[in-house]
Amino acid sequence: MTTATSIQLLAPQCVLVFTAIVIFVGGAFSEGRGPWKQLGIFGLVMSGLILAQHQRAFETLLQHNEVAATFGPVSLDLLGYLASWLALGVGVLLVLQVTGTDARGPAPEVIGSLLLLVAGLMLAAQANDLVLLFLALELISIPTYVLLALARPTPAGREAALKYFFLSILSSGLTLYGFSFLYGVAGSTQLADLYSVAAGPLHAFTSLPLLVRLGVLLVVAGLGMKIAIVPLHFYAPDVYQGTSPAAAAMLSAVPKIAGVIVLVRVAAAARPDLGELGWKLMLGLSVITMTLGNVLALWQRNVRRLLAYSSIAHAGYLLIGLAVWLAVPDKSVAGSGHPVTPGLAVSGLSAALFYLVVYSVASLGTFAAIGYLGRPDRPLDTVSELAGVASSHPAIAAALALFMFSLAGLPPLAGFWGKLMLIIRALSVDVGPSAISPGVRHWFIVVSVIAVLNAAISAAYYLRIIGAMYFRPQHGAPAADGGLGTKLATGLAAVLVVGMSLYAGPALHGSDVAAESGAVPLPAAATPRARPAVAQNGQPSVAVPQLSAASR
Amino acid sequence: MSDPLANIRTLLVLVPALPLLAAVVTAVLGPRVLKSRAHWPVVLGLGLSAIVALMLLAEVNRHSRNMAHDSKLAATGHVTLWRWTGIPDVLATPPAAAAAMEKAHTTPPRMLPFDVDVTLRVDPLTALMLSMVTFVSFLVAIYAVGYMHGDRSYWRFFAYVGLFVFSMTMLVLVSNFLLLYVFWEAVGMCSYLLIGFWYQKPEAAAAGKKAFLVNRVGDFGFALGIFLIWITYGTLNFHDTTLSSGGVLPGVLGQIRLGDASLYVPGGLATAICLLLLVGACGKSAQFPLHVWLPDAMEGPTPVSALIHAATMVTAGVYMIVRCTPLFGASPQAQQVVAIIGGLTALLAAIIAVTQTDLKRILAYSTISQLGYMFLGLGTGSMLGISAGMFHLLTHAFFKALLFLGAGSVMHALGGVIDLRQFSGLRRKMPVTCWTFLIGCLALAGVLPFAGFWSKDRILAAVHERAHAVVAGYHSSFPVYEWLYWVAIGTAFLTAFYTFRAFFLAFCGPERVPAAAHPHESPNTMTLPLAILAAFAAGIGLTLEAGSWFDSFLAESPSLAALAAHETGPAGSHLHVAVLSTVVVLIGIGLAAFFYLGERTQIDRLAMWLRPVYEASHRKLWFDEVYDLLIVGPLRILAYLLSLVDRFLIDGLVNLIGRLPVWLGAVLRPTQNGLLQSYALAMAIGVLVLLGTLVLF
Amino acid sequence: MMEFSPQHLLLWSLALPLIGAGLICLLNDGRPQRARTIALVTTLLTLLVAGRVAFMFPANGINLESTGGAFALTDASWLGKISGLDVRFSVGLDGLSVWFYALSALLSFCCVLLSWESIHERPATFYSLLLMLLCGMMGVFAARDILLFYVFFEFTLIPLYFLIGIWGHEDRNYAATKFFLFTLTGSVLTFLGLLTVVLVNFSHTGDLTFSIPKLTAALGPVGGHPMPLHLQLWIFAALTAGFAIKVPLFPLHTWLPLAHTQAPAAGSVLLAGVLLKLGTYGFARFNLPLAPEATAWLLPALLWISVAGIIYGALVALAQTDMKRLIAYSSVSHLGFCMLGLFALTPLAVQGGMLQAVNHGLSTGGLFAIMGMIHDRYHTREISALGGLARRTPWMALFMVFFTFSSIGLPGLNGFAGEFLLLAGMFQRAWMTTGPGGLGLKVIAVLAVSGVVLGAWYMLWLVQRVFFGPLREPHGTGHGHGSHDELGHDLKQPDRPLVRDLSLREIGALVPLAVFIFWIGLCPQFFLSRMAPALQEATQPAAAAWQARQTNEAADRQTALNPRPSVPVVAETSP
Amino acid sequence: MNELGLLENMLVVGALLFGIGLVGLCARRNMIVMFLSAELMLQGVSVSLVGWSRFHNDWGGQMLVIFIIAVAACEAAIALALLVTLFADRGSLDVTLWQSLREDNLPPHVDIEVPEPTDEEPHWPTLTPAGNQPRVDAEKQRHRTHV
Repeated sequence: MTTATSIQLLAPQCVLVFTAIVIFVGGAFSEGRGPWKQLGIFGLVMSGLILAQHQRAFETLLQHNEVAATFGPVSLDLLGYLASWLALGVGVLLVLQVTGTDARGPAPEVIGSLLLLVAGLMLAAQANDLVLLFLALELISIPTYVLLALARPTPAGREAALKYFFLSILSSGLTLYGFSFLYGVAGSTQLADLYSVAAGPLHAFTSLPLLVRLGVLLVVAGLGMKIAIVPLHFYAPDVYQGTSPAAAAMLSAVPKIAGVIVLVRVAAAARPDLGELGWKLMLGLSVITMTLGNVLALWQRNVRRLLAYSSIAHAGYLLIGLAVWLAVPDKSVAGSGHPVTPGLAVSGLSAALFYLVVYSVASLGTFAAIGYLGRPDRPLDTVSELAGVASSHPAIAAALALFMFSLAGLPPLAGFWGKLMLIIRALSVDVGPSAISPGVRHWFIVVSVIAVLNAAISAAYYLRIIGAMYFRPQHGAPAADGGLGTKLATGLAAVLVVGMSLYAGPALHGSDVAAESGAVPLPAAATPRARPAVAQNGQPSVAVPQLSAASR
Repeated sequence: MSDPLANIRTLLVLVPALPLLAAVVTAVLGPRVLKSRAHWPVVLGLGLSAIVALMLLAEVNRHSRNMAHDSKLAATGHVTLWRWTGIPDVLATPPAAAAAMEKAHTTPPRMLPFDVDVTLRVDPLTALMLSMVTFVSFLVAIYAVGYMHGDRSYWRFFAYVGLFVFSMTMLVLVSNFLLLYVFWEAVGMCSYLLIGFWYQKPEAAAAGKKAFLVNRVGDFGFALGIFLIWITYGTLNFHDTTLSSGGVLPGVLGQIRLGDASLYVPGGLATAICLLLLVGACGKSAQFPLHVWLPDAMEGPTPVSALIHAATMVTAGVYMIVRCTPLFGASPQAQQVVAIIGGLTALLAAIIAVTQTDLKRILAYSTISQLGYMFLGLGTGSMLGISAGMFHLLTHAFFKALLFLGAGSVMHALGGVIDLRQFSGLRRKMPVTCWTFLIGCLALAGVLPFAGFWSKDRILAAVHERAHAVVAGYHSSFPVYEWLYWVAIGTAFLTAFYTFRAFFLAFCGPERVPAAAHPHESPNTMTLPLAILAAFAAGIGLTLEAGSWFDSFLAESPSLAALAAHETGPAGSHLHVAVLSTVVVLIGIGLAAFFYLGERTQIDRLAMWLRPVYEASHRKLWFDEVYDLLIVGPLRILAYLLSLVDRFLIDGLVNLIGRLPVWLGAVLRPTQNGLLQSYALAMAIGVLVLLGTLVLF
Repeated sequence: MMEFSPQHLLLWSLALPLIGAGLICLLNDGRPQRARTIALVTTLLTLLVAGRVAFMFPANGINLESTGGAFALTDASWLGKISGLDVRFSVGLDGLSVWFYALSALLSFCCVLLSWESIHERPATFYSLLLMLLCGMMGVFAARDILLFYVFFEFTLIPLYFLIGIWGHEDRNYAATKFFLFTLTGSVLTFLGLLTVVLVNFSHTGDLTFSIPKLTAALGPVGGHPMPLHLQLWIFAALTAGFAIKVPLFPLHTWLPLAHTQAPAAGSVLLAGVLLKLGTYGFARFNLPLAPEATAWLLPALLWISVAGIIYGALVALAQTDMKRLIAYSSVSHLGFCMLGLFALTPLAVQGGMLQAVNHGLSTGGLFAIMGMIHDRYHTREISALGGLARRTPWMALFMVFFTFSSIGLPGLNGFAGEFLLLAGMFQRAWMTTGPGGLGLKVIAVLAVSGVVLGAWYMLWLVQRVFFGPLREPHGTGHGHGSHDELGHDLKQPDRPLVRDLSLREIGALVPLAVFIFWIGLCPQFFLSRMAPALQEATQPAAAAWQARQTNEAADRQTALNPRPSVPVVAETSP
Repeated sequence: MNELGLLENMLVVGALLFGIGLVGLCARRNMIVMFLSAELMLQGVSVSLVGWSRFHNDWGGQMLVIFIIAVAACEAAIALALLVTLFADRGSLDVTLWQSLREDNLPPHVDIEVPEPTDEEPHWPTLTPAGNQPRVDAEKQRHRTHV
């Protein structure tokens, strides 16, 4: 496997980056608003086509019945592959619904940074190396700063950009610090090495597991800001309120997906050392996040601020899936001696991924609808402005109601299937056959009850939006000229949600397979690790320290 | 004749079918087609039904002797129309049922089914009641043609009457406690509709509601009784039925159980059952605790009062107790209570009737009093007493209907005025009504040749005999029946007094008429029934008493057969009772004449002298006020309080829980204060806390 | 293509409403005429199909053993087999659900007729929501798979939320939201209870099945291995949270009067007629068979709550000034009767209870229909504003008296059939239990029978107050829909157009209900025989558990009385 | 110094730098200083990374450091661009100006300005003027107050 193949693997990202560059440069020089949106879509489509080529690479891979293969820092596995498709989907929805700050349409830089974002997300999905992970995260963060700065020229927009910028730097600092510890333990930036070290026989008896836990914890903290978990959620309400609906849509989807995928990669690699900390941390965070998100959302009058809190709440539900995944011992962990039924071991992760997909689509749809109902220069702010929309724009109102009911988790919509998968997996940890110590710990039953009650609380504020639209008489028609793009995006998202509601089979299967490959740490890198050459002057450049040798 | 009872079965079904058919035809064709001729279907239907009933009476008379002894023959007398419910193995076989089954050589199964078939049976008791009900209804229907002439919803009245007669006939015919309860309430519903016939009159609507609710209270007791019977005897059917798993399930009043008195559960359970049945009977026959609805029921049109609240419905209670004689036989205490209730009601009603000024109210209280007499008769528990009660029921039906119809024709003549203070001396203007009314009064008071004397005398005799005979094994310390005998005599005096007071006030004295009215004799459609009823009121007592056919015929009905066989002793001479009662009645009439003929001054002085008693009696012993004070009032207040509890306490609690998340939100809101650096600080602290967890796990 | 096997008919009955709703949305031209005709045709067709299936149901459960007691069973995989989860679309009727299934079709047909002229704004949405609600209701009763049951159970919330919220009366927004959240909170807990049951079965038998018959068999005392008592109690509590709110059991009923007073006529008819039965159906379908020991353990408490509901509902109804609110509280009382019957666990009481649930649907459905008609004419629900309407609208008075008699349980009509059976069954239960518990049950039985009297009181008070007595109409209103009335001039207000009596359409809405009321009243056996086997199967375990508790308690009392060292009683181990 | 001691020192220095950066970010009100302290955190991480790399005798860590520096550069560019627009808008780099987006029932956070330690104006007792006034030169008078 030569570096050529790793470049070839990154082809879709390259196409996106190249299109972004063309848009940036073209935009800089041409005065009028060029066909940047169409170009953006074209770039995404091309990248999709190339990604489809990878399908063949999989066939070859699957003949040797390997789940995944790594080529240097880049890996080729189902989680990465499906996550890339998700990234492209999200990208299309975002590019469609982004509107400029005035009638002339979106600035080229906004489209360009969106493309870069998507490229960063795809990179994060396929990265297998700490460096590349860091690069991918930054490739997502930096265009986000540009996007937020350009989204709304008002003081509020700038304040939002400012807040996101500083808190994002803080979080990437934390992530990096976590990476440094992981690197310290693994001895190499490859995740596979981290896993082989962590899973090593003697490893458990040294002080290194503490370091691994510290590293993972810092990574969780860093990524927490992206997924909007409680202690790091503070930016979300203010930034969502400040920016335009399209930017808020991007914030609610892309960083969340990236954060979850990177977290899965790192956690899979560092899993043997995590022990109880892993799922207890996740459970604790999920309970606090859910409750705070739902409870504060009840107070909000601004629509986007309300949706921010709802995104925090949904992050809480996600964590339950991850907690279940970390709680149920992986079958490959030697010595756990617990027969684990095939489906359930990895099912927590699949439930979380499926929930993530359903949430992203519904959230993007919601923001597209709100974008459509407002004017480019003055987006729709308070819930009461939604009054009477059902009579003036029945289609959009119906779509918005659909998204609200799906987010609230009401059957028969997709949100319900997401919550069902989460809850049934969570309960199966305590009640099902794989119950580790049945009857002793009822953590997951308690959390399920809290999650279910939170769903009921969330229904309250989703109902407020639906109530405003359908029950209140209309005063002052909302100037719904968000443009064709937002309407298309809403329609597309609605179709996706209805599709997943009526026949959730394929989506569920996809998330299952992705979870299958994501849970297993990637195989060791094919290429030999870069080794510093022995210093010419005959002295071993560095006496290999006694500690790490012992641990090898 | 291959099947001796074949035509009994056809007649039996025909009796209720005709009024039902008439009612349906009137209801469907009434408003548009028949309009003023809407009475024809019902009158015809009732007439035919009366004839069929009489034919049925004749048939039963012919076969009753051998039906009583040959159970298989009696069984063929049943007609099963359809199966109401049939739920298999519902109740574990109770001991009483098991014992009866052994007697009938069938092995008792572990679980009994709950089978209820709509079965009609006929025996002398039923035949008697049928003929009385249908005949009186027929006469009242004819009378109503005149009385209700020109009413806006003429057809509706006749439809209701048809429905009522159907329900009453079915009540008497059915052979199952549950169906008895069904038609018990159906009759109550018809009385509700008929009392509230002029629904625009608020008093009528309220009276209808009151009647139904008081009946419902009675039915509450009746239902409890039925459940208890079902639990103890395993079945609700009167007659014996065959189980699906083979073998015979002996009915509560079936041949098997009647044959051997020991099969009836004695003791506390029997008393409980009988007392509950008594509550039902009191509700329906307006006895002491539940009698308040009958006087108000006079708001309905007078034919209704005559038909329902004199002759037929109110006697349902008496019929039920007679039907359940074996049950009552098992608990002497219950029979004693029946007697006491009867005696007490008779006395109280008579006292109230004395001072009433409204003619219909007087007749209503008189009905309650006479029903009290019947209950008293049944309470003696002897065959003599029971047949006396039934005999009184029969005669009472005729003369009370006569009196009510008489009052009706007075109202008809005077344009709806019935208050005795506003008119008098109608004898010249309404001779027929006057004389028929007089005959009715004589019968009611119990003067010698008239019907009332014979039946009331029988009851007094039965009570007298019961007072002196010591029933084996049961001797109550307090001479109850002694006291009841003297109460009965006192009531007879009062009855005579208020009857003739009403007659003298209405028909004698100077002719005085309310302003707008111009009195005239009622049309012959009204006077004809009066005349017929008068003839019956005069003659029936004598005819039945002479041939003593009545006792023997009644004794052949299964429920009473055992009792009759048991008491074969010669009927003691009751001459002294007859003499005493006649003397008392004559004194009553004399006093009434003294006070109310000629100028009526002495009565005012007497009223002044007995002021408290007069006030009590005039105010109907304050029953309504007491009930409002003790029951209706508190319940309304409780209802209001509960509605407040519901709106504030429970709803408040629910809203409180609803607001919990919002309060939690309010607590957490200040964390989001907008300053970038406080966020950074909070994140830093959050991360430190997370690191803290490292130490724990 | 149209096949007439029960399976196809059942599927068609579920699909028709959705097709109808789709058609209405497509052909929507803003005017009510087209929408309501499509709705009428759809509901009529659904009623015919549903009726056909219901009446094909074999009496006494003959030859239903093969399909696990389900009739017209269709079992297809829905979400495919994903990581061990086998969610199936299995739909079929059994004794418990066949009459509720038919009842919802019947009431929906009446509702369309009811709201023919009273719906003016957005008629297309109204009728399509009504049809979606119909599909949801029928789906709940036909579901044989727990998840499908729960999906339909919640799916009925959305249309009703909009029905109350958009076409309701003055305080509709609050009422709709309270109704939605109150019921949702309860039902999410039920969701948890149901999933726990599935997983416990999974841990025992290893196959993750959601099908109801399999689960009841696996967790039932006979054959399967029942759950330990403490787990059963937890599951009973979770399931009761949702179902108790739906049946408004006593303390959780405060949403019902509010929802009823604010809902439009069609909404409150369906809400009272069918949606309250979801709770009763849920108890009979899940609580009793799956947690028999827990039911036995909680029996006295449940009976006390039911009887409290009866008396409390009746009394509070007495103090109401708003007609619909009064009937709502009467529903609380009636459902108290049904639950009393269900929890008495004797065969008679259980069949009486479920029959009474069907009866309540018919009689209260009729009553709310009439309330709707009064509201169409006088735009008020205040009892004090109305009086002597029989003078103005005799036909409406006739139907009102008829439905009142049916609801207070007048013999000969359906109310009596159900009530008598369930009270007899309760009596049997009370008199069969010896020991201290018996006295409590006896008191409950007597109180329940007294509920019948209270029931008659407030209903007759309402009828007398509104329909009889002198004519009194709210001033200024009383304008009928017809421009002129052929009944002749109006006495007091010659210039005001007269209020019209029931039109043929309105009578057509009420007559089917009356027909069934008579049928159940005169021959309940036809209906009971269909319900009997399934009910017996559902309640038998709980009854046996109660019997076992009784014998144990009796034994304990025995040993407590004479504690001589008797032969150690070998505690029979549960299988 | 053996390898382990060297590593520990490097990690301690890195941690210290990280801590200082974090405190700086949270404490200083000037936005540019905040950005600088954020960069300081990244430097802290770089130091510890180099330590580990040296310890493991592996290039990976240092490779990561180089990427960190590159990324830090991009962030600096964007940070300054953003700060320029913010300064143009509000005329000051104080971060407390930017707190309009918050929960709507909370008052804005106002820093309590520590008052400058001004020595209050000396005032001498003024006698009622008697006799002829001293000739006062305005210029000198003005100068005197500033002493």
